[in-house]
Amino acid sequence: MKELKLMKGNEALAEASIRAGADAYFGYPITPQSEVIEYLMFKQPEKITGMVVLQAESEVSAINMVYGAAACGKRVLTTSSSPGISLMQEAISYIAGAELPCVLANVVRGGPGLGTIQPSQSDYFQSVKGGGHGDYKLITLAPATVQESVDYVKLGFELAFKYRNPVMILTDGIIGQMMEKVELFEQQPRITEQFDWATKGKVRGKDHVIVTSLMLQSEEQEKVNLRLQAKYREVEKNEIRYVTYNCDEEIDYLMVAFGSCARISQKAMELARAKGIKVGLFRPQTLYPYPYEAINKLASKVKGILTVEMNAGQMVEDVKLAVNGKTKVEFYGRFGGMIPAPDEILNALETKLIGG
Amino acid sequence: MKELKLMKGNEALAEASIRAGADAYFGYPITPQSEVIEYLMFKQPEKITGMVVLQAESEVSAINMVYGAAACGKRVLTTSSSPGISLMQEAISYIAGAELPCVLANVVRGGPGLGTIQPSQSDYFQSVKGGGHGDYKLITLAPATVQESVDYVKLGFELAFKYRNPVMILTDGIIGQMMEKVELFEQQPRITEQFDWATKGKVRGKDHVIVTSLMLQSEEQEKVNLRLQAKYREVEKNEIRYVTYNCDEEIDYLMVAFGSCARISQKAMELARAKGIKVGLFRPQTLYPYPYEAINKLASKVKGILTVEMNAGQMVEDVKLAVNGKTKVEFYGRFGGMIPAPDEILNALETKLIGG
Amino acid sequence: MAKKGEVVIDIEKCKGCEVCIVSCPRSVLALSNEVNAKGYHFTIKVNAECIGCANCAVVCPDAVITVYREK
Amino acid sequence: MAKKGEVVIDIEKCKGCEVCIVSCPRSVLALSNEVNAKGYHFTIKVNAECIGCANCAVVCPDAVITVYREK
Amino acid sequence: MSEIIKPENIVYQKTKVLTDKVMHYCPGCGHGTAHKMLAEAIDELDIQYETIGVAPVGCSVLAYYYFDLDMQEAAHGRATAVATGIKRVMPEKYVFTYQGDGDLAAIGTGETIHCCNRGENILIVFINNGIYGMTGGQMAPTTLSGMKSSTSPFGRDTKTMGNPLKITELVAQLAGTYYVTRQSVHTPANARKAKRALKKALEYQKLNKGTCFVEIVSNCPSNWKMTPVESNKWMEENMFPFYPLGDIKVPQQ
Amino acid sequence: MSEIIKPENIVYQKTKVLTDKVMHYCPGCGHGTAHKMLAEAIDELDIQYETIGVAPVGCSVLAYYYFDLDMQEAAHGRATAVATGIKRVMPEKYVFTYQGDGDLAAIGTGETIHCCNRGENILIVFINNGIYGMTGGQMAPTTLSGMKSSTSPFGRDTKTMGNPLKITELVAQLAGTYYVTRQSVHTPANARKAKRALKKALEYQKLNKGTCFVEIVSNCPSNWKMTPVESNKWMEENMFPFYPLGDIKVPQQ
Amino acid sequence: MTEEIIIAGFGGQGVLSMGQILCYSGVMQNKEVTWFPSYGPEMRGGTANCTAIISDDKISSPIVNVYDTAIVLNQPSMDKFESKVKPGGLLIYDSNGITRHPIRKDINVYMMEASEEAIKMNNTKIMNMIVLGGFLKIKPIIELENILKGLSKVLPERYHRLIPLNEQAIRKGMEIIKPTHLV
Amino acid sequence: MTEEIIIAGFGGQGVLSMGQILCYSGVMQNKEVTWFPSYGPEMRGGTANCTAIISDDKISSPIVNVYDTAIVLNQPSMDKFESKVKPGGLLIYDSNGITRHPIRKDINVYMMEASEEAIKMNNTKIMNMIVLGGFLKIKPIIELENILKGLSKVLPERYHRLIPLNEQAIRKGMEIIKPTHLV
Ligand SMILES: Cc1ncc(C[n+]2csc(CCOP(=O)(O)OP(=O)(O)O)c2C)c(N)n1
Ligand SMILES: Cc1ncc(C[n+]2csc(CCOP(=O)(O)OP(=O)(O)O)c2C)c(N)n1
Ligand code: SF4
Ligand code: SF4
Ligand code: SF4
Ligand code: SF4
Ligand code: SF4
Ligand code: SF4
Ligand SMILES: [Mg+2]
Ligand SMILES: [Mg+2]
Repeated sequence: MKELKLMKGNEALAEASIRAGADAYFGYPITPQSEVIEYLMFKQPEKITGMVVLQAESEVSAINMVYGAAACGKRVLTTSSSPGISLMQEAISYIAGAELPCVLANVVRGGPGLGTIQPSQSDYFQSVKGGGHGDYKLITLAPATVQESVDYVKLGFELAFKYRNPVMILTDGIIGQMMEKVELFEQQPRITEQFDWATKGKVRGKDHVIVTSLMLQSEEQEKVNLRLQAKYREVEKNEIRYVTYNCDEEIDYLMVAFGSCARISQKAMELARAKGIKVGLFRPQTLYPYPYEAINKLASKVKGILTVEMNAGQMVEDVKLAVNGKTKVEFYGRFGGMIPAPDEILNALETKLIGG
Repeated sequence: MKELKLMKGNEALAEASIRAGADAYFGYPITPQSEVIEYLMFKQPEKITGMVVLQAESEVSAINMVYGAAACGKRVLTTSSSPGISLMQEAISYIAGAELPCVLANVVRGGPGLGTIQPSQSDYFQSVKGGGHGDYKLITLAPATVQESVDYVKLGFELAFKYRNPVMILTDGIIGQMMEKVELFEQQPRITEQFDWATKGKVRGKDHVIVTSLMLQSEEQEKVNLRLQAKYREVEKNEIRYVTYNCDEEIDYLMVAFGSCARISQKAMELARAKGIKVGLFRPQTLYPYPYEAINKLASKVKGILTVEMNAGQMVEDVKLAVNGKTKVEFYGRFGGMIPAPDEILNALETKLIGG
Repeated sequence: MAKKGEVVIDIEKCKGCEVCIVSCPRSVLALSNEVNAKGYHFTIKVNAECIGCANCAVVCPDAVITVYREK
Repeated sequence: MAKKGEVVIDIEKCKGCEVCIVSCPRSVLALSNEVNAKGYHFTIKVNAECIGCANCAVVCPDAVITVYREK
Repeated sequence: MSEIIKPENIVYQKTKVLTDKVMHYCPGCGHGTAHKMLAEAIDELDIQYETIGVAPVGCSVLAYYYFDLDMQEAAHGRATAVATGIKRVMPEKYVFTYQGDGDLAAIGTGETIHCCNRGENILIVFINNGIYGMTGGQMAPTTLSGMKSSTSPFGRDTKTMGNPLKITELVAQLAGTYYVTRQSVHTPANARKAKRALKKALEYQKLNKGTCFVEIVSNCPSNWKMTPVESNKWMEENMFPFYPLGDIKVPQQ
Repeated sequence: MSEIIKPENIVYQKTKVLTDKVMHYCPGCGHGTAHKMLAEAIDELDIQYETIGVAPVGCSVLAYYYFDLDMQEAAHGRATAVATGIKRVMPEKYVFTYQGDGDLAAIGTGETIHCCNRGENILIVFINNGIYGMTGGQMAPTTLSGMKSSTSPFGRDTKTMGNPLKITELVAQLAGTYYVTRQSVHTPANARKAKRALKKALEYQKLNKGTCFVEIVSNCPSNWKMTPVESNKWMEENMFPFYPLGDIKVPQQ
Repeated sequence: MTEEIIIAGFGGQGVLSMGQILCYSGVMQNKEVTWFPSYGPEMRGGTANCTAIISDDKISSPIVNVYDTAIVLNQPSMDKFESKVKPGGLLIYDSNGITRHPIRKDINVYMMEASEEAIKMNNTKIMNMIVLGGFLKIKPIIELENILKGLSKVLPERYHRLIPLNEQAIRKGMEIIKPTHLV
Repeated sequence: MTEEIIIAGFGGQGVLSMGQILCYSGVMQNKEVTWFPSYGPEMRGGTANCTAIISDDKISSPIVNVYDTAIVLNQPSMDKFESKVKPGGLLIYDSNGITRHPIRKDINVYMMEASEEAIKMNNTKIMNMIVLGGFLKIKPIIELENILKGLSKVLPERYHRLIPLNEQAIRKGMEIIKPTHLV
């Protein structure tokens, strides 16, 4: 049964994991996302769906627990925030290399280092280019509402199992801490399928299952890499998701922004349009795979693009790669936990693109 | 006194660290770079220059020892290979955030996961875009010879202290394991300077020194970020280094490659030129800061560019950003520890660029 | 008889935790009804029994008490 | 008297470590002069004293010895 | 004003090794007292200018504002590795870490054990308040069985959540530790004793004796959801029986 | 051919829980024997189809090729965390890790301690050969004082390089461990004893008793630079005095 | 209708829950709502605030830099937010502890003696409800009935017996609010 | 002059040091050199090889896919590298353990009974030096005098007494090498 609730982003994400039929959550507290594990510990899903919730002794341990449970063919997730996600990079690379499905969420805070606990988007590169070693990709979903935080948990598990690939929900302290109306999807059953690739105790008459990312021979390792690359091309073909605002009309300018920052940019767009500026907004919902083509198409019809981010300019590189010289691309950002105000963005639009 | 020697890349790097007047090395064994710590332990520099060498219990511990010693204003380094470097990402972000100088070397092997121990360049993104959280940059040097492995240790410390920023030497199993002639620079004295920013025991009459990357207030954290960004602009202005081969002549095609892969590409270039193909080679020595402008200029005069890498295509994004649509950019790569052969590259040049 | 003592409390820094109060062997201290600028009820002296033992000051987490004792 | 035993050694898998040899209570085993395809001198029986105690097989790291004993 | 109040009569005042910054700790939090005892020990040994401290990630993350000492902030759990780095390049300085139970005994377990096992010649000050204070009261490795926290809202269930960890007893087993003791700072007598322990540890460091480890069992009124005075009482009744005060490893003469 | 050689006379043969793959271990390496004892224990308990193993990063990284069991490769040091993940979602399976001393007692110290402290209901098999075998003979946490390795080429100097670590004695202190023992597999008698210990541990797992920890002191002929037979002798003379064989924690009845 | 509100004061004064009650009530009245708090250690003993937005339409940004209404319960918040009220907007503040009263002339300012009133009602905890009542008097964007429904969502079950007291406080606030400056 | 050589065999046969000696000697003779080994666990009990390049000019790639000379000391290496010799190039192999002899007709092939010869000389360790001698006979790119200097670099001081024996082995190799097929 669907339910309409007013919920905090972090708690909604936690609730969504129970409803998505997750088998286990392993995590370690860190602001601004500790509500996820607190909510789960309070809800005791073990008694409802049998979902296991465990506080690990560190993020390194948590993500390796995720690896172990995911390799059993279970729906597993962990959540953390920037420094904790950095600690997980080795294991994330292992998970990608061993082709295990799981959902991760990074409720990003300002960095680098211990930084601030305030919202930021400065882990974009880490998530979409590769924070860990080797050629791998995380399917990266960027929710802009509490509703999407919920929906992307479900979608995340679907994609994770469809491609046997880790999925990152790249969100931030704004989405994690804010309350909004949210429609909760119905309780999903937990997985009963016994996957061929999963360790579950050797099946009589079949080969024993080995989960590994090691290939002593380069020839073998290259094959693994080729298989991964082929999979990524599939993901790029099938899974690009984005929303446009006013982009079907005649527009002179385009803004590109993701997550919470896209909502602030939307407000800036409203202010700009009220002033007669013909501007649209493009919001990628998947950061990997990135909607290069869709942006490239829009680039042909505008005089310039403003990328707005809560960082020092990361996604702007992908926007430039998409645009490939077709129109000028400017950037406006605030960082270190600072949140740009709608009128600042409007101002940047006017000075960097229109005036500039 | 300068010395000419035939040395393994890893051992040469280790020797260079002693001669550069390093104060400490902290590390953990991992193939293909364990010779660094083995060489140092055998050489016992503690008895020569007083340099400390310590085997830590993990890469996480090693890099945090680097943090502590670097914050005392000392010349400190660590080395590792891909999975080990992934484990260091949190601390690297801390080091960048606290603006500490140090030299790191990643002798890259094939990933993702445990992967292979064979050479690879698949940690390019991690090093130049950001493996850790937050907006920071590692000055990234890519040696292509054993000689450069030696020289970049010295250069690395110079840049690290000039900008108070971590410097990454991004090398690989080829450079680490091969032997070549190398001219060793003279023994440098260890640092005696007492830096204002370093913890060394409070100085009477001065404020106590605090080394941190934490700013509770976003406003303060943004200031830190602005300072970092300003520093990075300086680095981008002053420190770009690259080598071109045959690029001053009329050329129809350009290859871009770094590190060991550039040497193989050079051989491919020789083969191509022997066949009458007018092709040049561009080898970035700094991967951050990246020579966008120099490549952009060359882009105007060629019919196409082939980027060659020992990965699935990472630096090619920077080449495209540099070219900004001016000419076509193709990619050829081998991965998972496979090394492209010169004639394969020649073939890619012919089919992807010339034929294509 | 014990020597006479005195305490001086930096009431603006006091957080009203009462740890000093329960540590005083002479019940010299108590919380005020008033609050300081940070909104805390602060510690005050309520009698002159102080012997300068410094117990209160030693346990004060915020180091806001200075203790005097006649020589 | 002890029962009679026999061992069968998979000489192609033997690595010639001699751990079995030193474990045999009857000195049944010794290294051959020949090498197998992997270049290892392998273990062979040098007498018929085997009592089928399985000591050699138990310690063989490569599990290359099968032991028989008459019932 | 009483005539007793004159400089020459001062018998106790804030040590100069603490700065004048107002500490951000909650009212009655033992962190403040522990800071003070450590600062006084450093003051009394007159080593303020020769000491380098390492702050953890935890409520005491800002300790570097309060100690008038050169200090470094370490990543969560890594203070002992950071201190190792410092001590190895500056062996003539006094080096200490100050760490909470989450920092030292959860995420930092490996670093703690190996630092002690190497016998790094430093002082480790370990504040055990049985909770993650800074992040809002989650379960720590040292949280008692049955004790409530925001991640054990119905009490720690040792069956699924693990057992309270006596890491101090563990490090006492290691060859590298020289002096290991468990103290508290919640009463004047205990605070004075804790200071003596801290001083002793620093003196041993001077003598190159190896790792000294001083646990301070402490309170967290905010997350235990008690007044400071209640929290100290609760600590005596509940924490001390499981974490008994006293020396655990003392130098053999 | 002797008439004794017929199927009904077989008293010992390779267990079916080992595959037919030729192990990559060096001649005489204890890893092979340890694998065999564990496989036989699993075979004798008839739980091959209910067991999930975790391989470490170390010489035994390819253990998953040799055990005919569903197995996972863990990142270096993280096998116990991986096993925790497995056991928590598949509590009805038997779960074990197989780890070297570098893996379990250096980089994995935190995971080891906390897994044992939670009393995860798994078996940890710990191969202590005092060296990093796989990477070419660097010093391990368990390397003996004065022992040579490629990173202690003049012998381990405990002053600067730390002390050999008895992690087994540490985990025995933790409330979560149920059965902790130290064995070897270098002689027939020891190997048989080790198998009994492994079997016991798996039986306790069936009974949900918590973590069982079986250390096997082993050799590394290649990196100790000895013949296998010499290495076993050296082990008896040098390793056993410091790492004495025997039970360290046994269930209280 | 879109109402963008900042509520700011000391931690413990109930500013976060005041915002939540407004939002829950908004949901009861079929409005779109967003609530965003300041969060984390900065709150320890310091100031707290939240932004509540209530609208008939989908809300784009949950964070704004100028507000229709600022509800201010201490001096630091006054210093920070007086300037952020839109011209013609509303500033409501509790007089307790305010040393520098608002000076802007282009906004409507209401002062309340809510803390005092709460003491009179023998429960300092309901100060925030009194202020909420004042706000609702000036901007009746949500009906009282829905506010009470909202309250029952925010309050844990075991405190539901306090709902009548809260209602009383809201009514008291409606009664006592008075303008000090109107545009 | 540029000579690109692959030397391959079992671990323990001294293929890596053979390449190193060549390179050290090259340095003595003022040549440019590179040496690149196969490395890591794959070597455990398995095969080993190294690429040595000796040139009058700067060397671009230390890794090539076809060779001027292949020196092959076991069957797996023969299987892998016979095809990688440049047409007209050189293949030298030790006969011991070779079950499938080379079949290419476009290259020069020399077989040596170096292992046997080493047994005769009572030191199986010098097999590689005998082969090296053979190579130097066919391609005298480095003078013997410089080879001996190179040897003294590769051998630890305490083994310098073995240099005469090595020289003997090299000379023996020069003596016994014989072609089995010439282009
Ligand atoms: C890598 C990482 N993980 C998690 C956190 C979040 N975090 C900050 S402090 C803390 C725990 C603090 O508890 P404790 O060490 O007991 O100190 P206390 O606050 O109780 O004094 C945590 C989990 C972080 N900052 N970094
Ligand atoms: C993160 C990381 N660090 C280091 C390594 C390199 N490495 C592989 S195995 C190993 C040590 C193995 O020693 P041990 O655990 O004792 O096992 P053994 O080989 O002796 O059986 C190391 C350091 C790695 N693979 N990953
Ligand atoms: S000094 Fe002693 S007697 Fe005086 S107030 Fe403090 S505790 Fe009481
Ligand atoms: S102990 Fe200090 S802070 Fe607490 S009430 Fe007493 S004087 Fe105030
Ligand atoms: S079975 Fe016993 S007696 Fe027979 S060979 Fe083996 S060890 Fe010797
Ligand atoms: S123990 Fe096994 S491998 Fe070793 S020599 Fe004996 S049969 Fe061969
Ligand atoms: S949260 Fe707890 S530990 Fe932290 S300052 Fe407050 S009382 Fe102290
Ligand atoms: S290196 Fe050592 S531990 Fe590894 S297989 Fe060889 S002998 Fe065994
Ligand atoms: Mg704590
Ligand atoms: Mg080992």
